[in-house]
Amino acid sequence: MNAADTAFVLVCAALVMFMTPGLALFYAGMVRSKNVLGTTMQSFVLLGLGTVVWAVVGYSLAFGTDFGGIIGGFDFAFMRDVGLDTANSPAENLPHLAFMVFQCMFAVLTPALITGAFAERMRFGPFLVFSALWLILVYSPMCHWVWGGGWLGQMGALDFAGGAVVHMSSGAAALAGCLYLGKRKGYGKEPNIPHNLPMTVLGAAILWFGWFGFNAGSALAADGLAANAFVTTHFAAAAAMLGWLIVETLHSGKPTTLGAASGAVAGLVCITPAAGFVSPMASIVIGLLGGAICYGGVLLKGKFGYDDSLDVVGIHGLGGTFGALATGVFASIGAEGLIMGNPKQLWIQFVSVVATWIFCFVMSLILYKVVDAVMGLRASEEDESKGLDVTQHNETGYQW
Amino acid sequence: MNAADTAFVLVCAALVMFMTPGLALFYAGMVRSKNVLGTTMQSFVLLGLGTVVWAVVGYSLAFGTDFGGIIGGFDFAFMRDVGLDTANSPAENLPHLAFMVFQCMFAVLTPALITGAFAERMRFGPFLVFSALWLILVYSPMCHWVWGGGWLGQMGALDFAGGAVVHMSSGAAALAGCLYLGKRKGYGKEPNIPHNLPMTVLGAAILWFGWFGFNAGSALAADGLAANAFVTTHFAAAAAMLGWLIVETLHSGKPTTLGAASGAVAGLVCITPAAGFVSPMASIVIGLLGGAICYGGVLLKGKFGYDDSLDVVGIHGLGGTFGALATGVFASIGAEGLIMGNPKQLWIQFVSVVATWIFCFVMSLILYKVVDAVMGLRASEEDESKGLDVTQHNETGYQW
Amino acid sequence: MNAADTAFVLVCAALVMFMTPGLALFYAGMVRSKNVLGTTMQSFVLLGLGTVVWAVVGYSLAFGTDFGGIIGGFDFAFMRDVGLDTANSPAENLPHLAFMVFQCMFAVLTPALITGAFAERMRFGPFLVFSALWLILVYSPMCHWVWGGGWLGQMGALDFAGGAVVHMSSGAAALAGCLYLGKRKGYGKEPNIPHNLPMTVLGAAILWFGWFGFNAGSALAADGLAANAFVTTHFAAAAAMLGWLIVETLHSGKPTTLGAASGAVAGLVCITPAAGFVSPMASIVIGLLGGAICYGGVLLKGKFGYDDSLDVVGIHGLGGTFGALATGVFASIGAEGLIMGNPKQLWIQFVSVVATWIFCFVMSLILYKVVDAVMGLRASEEDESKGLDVTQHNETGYQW
Amino acid sequence: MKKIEIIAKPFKVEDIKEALTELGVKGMTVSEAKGFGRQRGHKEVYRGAEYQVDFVPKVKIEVVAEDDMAPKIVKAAQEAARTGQVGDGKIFVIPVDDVMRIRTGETGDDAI
Amino acid sequence: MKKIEIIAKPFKVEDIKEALTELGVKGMTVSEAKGFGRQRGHKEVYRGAEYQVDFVPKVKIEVVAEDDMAPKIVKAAQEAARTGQVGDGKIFVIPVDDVMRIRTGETGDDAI
Amino acid sequence: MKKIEIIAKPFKVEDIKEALTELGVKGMTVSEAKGFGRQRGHKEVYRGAEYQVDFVPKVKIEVVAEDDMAPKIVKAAQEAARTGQVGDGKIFVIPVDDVMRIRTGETGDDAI
Ligand SMILES: Nc1ncnc2c1ncn2[C@@H]1O[C@H](COP(=O)(O)OP(=O)(O)O)[C@@H](O)[C@H]1O
Ligand SMILES: Nc1ncnc2c1ncn2[C@@H]1O[C@H](COP(=O)(O)OP(=O)(O)O)[C@@H](O)[C@H]1O
Ligand SMILES: Nc1ncnc2c1ncn2[C@@H]1O[C@H](COP(=O)(O)OP(=O)(O)O)[C@@H](O)[C@H]1O
Repeated sequence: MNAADTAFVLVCAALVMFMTPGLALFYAGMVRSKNVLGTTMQSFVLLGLGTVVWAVVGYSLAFGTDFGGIIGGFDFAFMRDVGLDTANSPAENLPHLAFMVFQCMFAVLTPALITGAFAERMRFGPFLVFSALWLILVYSPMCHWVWGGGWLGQMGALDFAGGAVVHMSSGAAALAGCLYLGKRKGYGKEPNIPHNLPMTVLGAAILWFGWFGFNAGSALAADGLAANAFVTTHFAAAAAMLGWLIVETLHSGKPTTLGAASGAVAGLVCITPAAGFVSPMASIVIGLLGGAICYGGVLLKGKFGYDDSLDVVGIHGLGGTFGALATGVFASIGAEGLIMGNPKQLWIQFVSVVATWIFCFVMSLILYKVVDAVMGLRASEEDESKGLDVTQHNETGYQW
Repeated sequence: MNAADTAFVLVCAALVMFMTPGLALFYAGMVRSKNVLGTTMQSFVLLGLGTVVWAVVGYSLAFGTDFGGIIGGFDFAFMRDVGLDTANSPAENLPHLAFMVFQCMFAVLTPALITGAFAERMRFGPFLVFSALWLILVYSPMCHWVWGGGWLGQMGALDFAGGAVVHMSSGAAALAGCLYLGKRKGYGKEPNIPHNLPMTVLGAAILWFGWFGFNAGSALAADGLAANAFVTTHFAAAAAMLGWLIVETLHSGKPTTLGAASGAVAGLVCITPAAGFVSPMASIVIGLLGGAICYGGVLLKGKFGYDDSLDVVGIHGLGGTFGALATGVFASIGAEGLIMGNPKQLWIQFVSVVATWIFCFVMSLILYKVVDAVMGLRASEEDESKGLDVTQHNETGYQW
Repeated sequence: MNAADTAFVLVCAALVMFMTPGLALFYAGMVRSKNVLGTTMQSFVLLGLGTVVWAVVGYSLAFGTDFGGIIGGFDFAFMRDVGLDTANSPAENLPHLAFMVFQCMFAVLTPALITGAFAERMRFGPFLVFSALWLILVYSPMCHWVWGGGWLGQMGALDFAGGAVVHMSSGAAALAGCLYLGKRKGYGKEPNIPHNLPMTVLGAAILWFGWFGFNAGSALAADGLAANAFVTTHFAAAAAMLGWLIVETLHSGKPTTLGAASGAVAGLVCITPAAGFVSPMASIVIGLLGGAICYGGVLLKGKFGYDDSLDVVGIHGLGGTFGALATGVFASIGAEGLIMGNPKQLWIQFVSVVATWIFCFVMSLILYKVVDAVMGLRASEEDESKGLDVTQHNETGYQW
Repeated sequence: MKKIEIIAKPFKVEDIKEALTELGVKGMTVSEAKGFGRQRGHKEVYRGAEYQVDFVPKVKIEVVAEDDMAPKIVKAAQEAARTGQVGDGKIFVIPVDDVMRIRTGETGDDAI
Repeated sequence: MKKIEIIAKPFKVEDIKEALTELGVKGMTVSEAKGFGRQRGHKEVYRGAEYQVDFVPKVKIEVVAEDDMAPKIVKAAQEAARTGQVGDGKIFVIPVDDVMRIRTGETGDDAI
Repeated sequence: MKKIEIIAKPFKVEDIKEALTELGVKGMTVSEAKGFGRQRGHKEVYRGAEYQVDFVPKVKIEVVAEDDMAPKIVKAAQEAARTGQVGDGKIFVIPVDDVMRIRTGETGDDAI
C-alpha cells in the first residue's frame, strides 16, 4: 500500500463527491425558480440512493470477477472482501476501500447527469426507481466493460476517466429520456430563462474543481501521469470556455456567462476520456474544438425539436463522443493514436462509441418505458405548471 | 515525520475549516431573510475568535500535560513548543503544527454548531463572550477528556472523530441555550419558513465534503483506517438521507429537499464517533437508523415545547448520542463492541454519554446565566422583529 | 520525484484554482444586481484566458532561462520541455507539469483581483485584451523577478507566496485602473450597496479555503514548512477578521458581516509573503494589525476621491505592502528579519515594495491607455446604467 | 380616463401584453402579487412542521387609458388572460382624474 | 364598488386575511411594498460607508368589495392590523367603476 | 383626497422622496414594477436561444394627499423624476373616498 497514493485518491474521491452537489447547483440555476428544489433533489438524492445501490450490488457488478467480458460477479456484493488493506483491490497500491469509494463517486454522479434532460417534468418516486435500475443495469455493466475487465477494455478502448462510462452513457440516456417524455408544457412559447445564473456559475466552478479529482485521481497514483491528467483537464476546460465564447459571439453577438460556464463543462467532458493519454497542448486543441462543437450540440435540439432541458445530449453526449474519438487521434502518452501513426486506435474508439450509444440508449429507453408503465413517469400538467418544488416535495426554494 | 500523512492531514484540516462556512450556509438558509447575516455571522466569526482562543490557550488546555485526567496544562499556551517538527506532537508522524491546526478546526466548528439552537434572537456581543468562554471551559476539557489523555479516553471510551467532543457537547449546550433563552417572538404563530433552501443544500454539501477531512483525517494517517473512515462516513450520510426521507414520507407525505439535507447531516453526525471502528455495512445500518431517529428528534421540540430553532438538539445531540452508543454496539475494527461479544464497551459508551451530557449541559447553562447577568443575551423584542442583520450588524443580506 | 509532495501540490493547485470562482462570488456579491454577471465574468473568464496565455507564453517568460534577471526565455513556450517527470522542473521533487500548473493558478487569479477596482464600468472585450497583455507584460516579469531567478529574488527579497507577485502587483494595477477610468456614474450619490452579502461571505470562505493551497502549497512539499505556512495563513486570517471588526466597531458602531469577510481576506493577503517565514504567534500579530490597517485602507478612497469599487487598493495593495514589510520585521524561519536583529532584510523588503509598485503601476497605466486608445475601455453611460449583465453579456442574473 | 387593473396568472403576461398592444395600447406597468381566492393554495412542510400557503402567485397589470378605450381593454385582457380554470383573476376599472407624462409634462389624454 | 387598499406591517398579513375572510370576503391580492412615514428606518454601513434607509418593509393588501361591505372591511382590517405602534399603516378607500371575473366574464357585484 | 401614483425610474426614488418631503408630505409607499412603453427593452440570449425582454424596471410611488396638495405633488414629482429621456414614466391622479390611519383609527385628512 502506498500512503501518498492513498492520500491522493481519498482526497480525489472527496473532490468527486463534491461534483454531485456542484451539478445540482449548475442545473438548478438554469431552471425556473419553481423547480429549483426539484432539480436540486434529482442530483442530491443520488448521493444517498446511488451510494447504497453501489455498496449493495453495483460495485460488485462492475468490479467483481468477470463473466464473459460482460458483467462482474457478486463477490463484492454488500462490501464482502472489500477491506482496509489491498487484498483483492483492483489498484494494488490502494486500500480496496479507497478504490471502491473513488469509483462510488462516479456511480453517483453519472445518473445525476442524465436529470438535466428531463428536468422540470418528472415525478420524484419513479425517478428514484429509474435511477436505481439504471445504475444496476446500465452503469455497472458499462463500467465493467471499460474498467472492470470487460470486453471494451480488453479490446483496447481508451477511456481514461469516463468518456464512455460517464458521459456518453448519461448522454444516451438523456436523449432517450427527452424523446420518450416529450417536451415541457409551454416549451418554445413561455420564456424558459435560467432563474439564477450565479448559482449555475458556482456549480460549474465546483464541477471544475472536483474534476481534478475525477481525472487526475483516475491515475490512481500521485505521479507524473496524475500531473498530466490534472494539466490536460485544466487546459481543456480553459480552452473550451474560449472556444464556446468565440463561436457564441459569432453566432449570437455576445459572449455570455452561461456560455463560459457551459463551455468549461464541455471542455471537461471532452478531455475526460483523454486526460492521461494526451499532451497538454493537444488538450488545448481538444478543448477549443470541443467548446465549439458542444455549442453546436445545444443548437441541435432546436433543429430536431426535442426538449433536452439542460442540454445533456449536446454537452455530455456529444462532448463525450468527441472526446473518445479525439483520444484515438491525439493519444501519445502510454498509448498511440492517429497522430502517432496508429489509425487502429481511432477505429477501436469508434467501435466503443457506437457500442456505448446503442447499449445505453436502448437500455435506458426500455427502463423509461417499464417504469412509466408501472408508475407513470411524468408529472401531471397541473403539477408541472405549479412546479416540482411544491408538488413533489412540499417546499418552495425561496421566501423573501 | 511522514510526508504522505502530513499532506493528508493538512488537506483534511483545510476541508474541516471549510465546514464552518458550510454550516453558516446550512443554517442561514433556514432562517428568515432578515436574519441571514446574523446567523451566518454566528458561525463565520468563530473562524476568527475560535482560532485565536485556540492558539492562545485552548489547544494547551486540551493537549497540554494532563492534570488528573481533567485538563491539560499551559505548556502549549501561545503556541509555545508547537513547532514545524514532530517534537511534542501528539501524533508522532506529523509536524506538531499540523496536528494542532487540524484540531483547531474542530474547536472552531463546535461552538458554531450550537448557534442553531438560539438562532434569530441572540445579541452579538454576548454571543462572542459566551462562545469564547465555552471554548475554554467546555470544549477544551471535553477534548482533553477524550483525546488529550483525560479520563474518558483512559476509561476506553471510543470517539473516533468527535461524537462526544463535538456533537453531544454542542447538542447539550444547544438544549441549555434554547431552554434558557426561551422561544422566538411569534414562535408557533408566524410562519417560520426557510428563506433559501438552495443555500441550505449547498451548506449541507460543503459539510459532507468537509466531513471527509473530519472523519478520515482523524485517522491522522493516509492508510487503510483512513479509507475505512472515509467510506463509513460516506455510507452513513447516504443511508441516513434515505432513512430520513423514508420516515418523512410516511409521516408527512412527501420526501423533502430539506429532509435530504438534514438526513445527510444526521448521518454524518451519527457516524462521527464510529467512523474508524465500524465496517462499511455497519455504517449503512447506523445511517439508516440515525436518519430515522433524528427525524424523530426534531419532532421532539414540538412535543416538549422548546424552540430549538434549527434542531441542534434533535440532530447533533441525539445523533451524537446514538452514534456513541452505536459505536459500542458495532465496533469491530481496532476495538470490539456488543456484536463482537463485548457488552462492556457499550457500558463505557453509555457512561461517556451521560458524563458528556451532564457536564456540557450544566456548564453551558451556567455560562448562559453568567453572560446574561452581565450583558444581557437576548435581543430586544423590537430588534428581534426587525431582524439581527440590521440591528446587530447594520446590514441587510439582499438588495434587488 | 516525491509522490507525497506531488499529491500535496496537485491538491493545492486545485484549491488555488477554486479561488478564482471564489473571488468571483466575493466580488459579485458586492456589486448591484444588474452587474452580478459582468463582475462574475471578469474573474471567471480568466480561468479560460489566463490559462491559455500561461500555457502559450506566460509560464516560459516567468520560469524560462533567465535573461539578465529581468525575464525568462521562450524555452517553455507552448509547454515545450514541460513534462511528466522532473526534468527541467524548478522544483526537483515535483513533476514539471505539477509545478507549472500550480503556478498557472496564481497567474489566473492575479488579474482577476484587479477587476474589483474597475467593477461595474468596463467593457468586456477591451477587458480581455488588457488582461492578456497584463499577464504577459506585468505578471510574468514580476513572477520572474521574484521566483523565476530574477533580480528581486537574487537580491534576497522574501515573498513566500506572492505578496509582491500577486497582491501588490494587482493592487498597483487597481490603483492605476480606477484613477484612469474615473468614477462610476452616480458614485457618491446613488447608494451602492452590496446586492447579496451571503454570496460575498461564501466567496470569502472559498478564498480562505483555497488560500491554504496558495500558501501551504508554496512550500512545494508536504513538510513542516508547509504546516507552518498553513497555520500562519489560518491564524492571520482569523486575527485580521478580529482586527477589522474591532476597528470597525470603534469607527462605525457595529461589527459587520462584510467586515468579517473583508478582514479575513485582508489577513490572508497580509500573510501571503510571510507565511513560511514567520511563526504562528507573529502571524497573529500581523493579522491583527493587517486587519486594522486594511480597514483604514478602504477609507482612503473616500479621502482621496478615487472610486476603487471593491477596495482592491485598500486590501490587496495596502495589505500586500504591509505584509512584505512585516516579513522583513518578523521573519524567523529560514530567514531573519528585524526582530532577529537583521534590519537589512527590512531594507530589501522596502526596495522590493517600491520597485513592485512603480513597475506595476506604470506598466498598467500604459496598458490601460493603449487599450483605451484602440478599443475604448469604458462602457457608455447608458450601458453603465443598464448594467453590464444585459449590455455586455445579453443576460440577467436572476429571474423570480 | 380610467385605470384598468388586471390581476392574472403570471404566465399570461405576454399574451395580455400582446392583446393590448394590438388594441393600440402604448404602455402598461406590471408588478408581482400574491392572490387569495377560490383557487386553493398548497401545503408546505419543513422538518415535519406543516404550513398552509393560501396565497398563489399572480401578476398585476395596470393600464391607464382614455374612457372609451377602457371597455375594449377589459374585453381584450379578459380574452387573453382566460384559461377557464379557477384562479384566472379579476379586472378592476378605476376612475382616474388626470395623467401626466413625466418626460414632457403633458397631461390628460396626450400623456397616455 | 370600492377598492380597499391596506398598507400594513408584513407579519400582519395572516391576521388581516383571517379577519376579512370571517367577514365573508372571498378574495384579495397582496403585494410587497416599502413604506416611508413617521416610523423611522435604520442605518446601514458597508465598509465604513453609511446609508440611511428610510423605507421599511410593508405589505399592500387590495380588496375590491361591494359598497356596503367597504366600511366593514376597513373596520375589520384596522382591528387586525393594529399594534398601536408607529408604522401600523394606512387604509385607503378608492371608488371602482366596474369589476370583471376573468374566468367567466361576469361583471359588477357578481364578479367579486 | 387623491392618490398620486408615480411610475418612475428606480434610481429616482430618493430624489422624489426628497422633493415630496420638502413639500410637507409625511408618508408614501413604494413598490417595484416593470414597465412597458416607448422605452425599448433589451435582448437576452441563453445558450443560443434569444428572448426579447420588453419590460424595464420601474418603481411605483403612491402618495395619498389632501385635494389641494395633489397638484403640487404632481409638479414636484415630475420635476424630481424627470431626466428628459424616454421612459421617465407617468403620474396618475386617482380619487380617494377615505383614508384611515391604522394605529389610531383616525379618518379623512387627519389620517394622512
Ligand atoms: N375581491 C377581490 N379583491 C381583490 N382581488 C381579488 C378579489 N377576488 C379575487 N381576487 C384576485 O383574483 C385572483 C383569482 O381569484 P379566484 O377567486 O382564485 O379565482 P376566480 O376569479 O377564477 O374565481 C385571486 O388570487 C386574487 O388575487
Ligand atoms: N400619505 C401617504 N400615502 C401613501 N402611503 C402612506 C402615506 N402615509 C403613510 N403611508 C404608508 O403607511 C406606512 C405607515 O405610516 P407611518 O407614518 O410610518 O405610521 P403611522 O401610520 O402609524 O403614523 C408608511 O410606511 C407608508 O407605507
Ligand atoms: N398607459 C399606461 N398605463 C400604465 N403605465 C404606463 C402607461 N404608459 C406608460 N406607462 C409606464 O410608464 C413607463 C414609461 O413609459 P414610456 O412610454 O416608456 O416613456 P415616456 O413616458 O417617457 O414616454 C412605462 O415603462 C410604464 O411603466
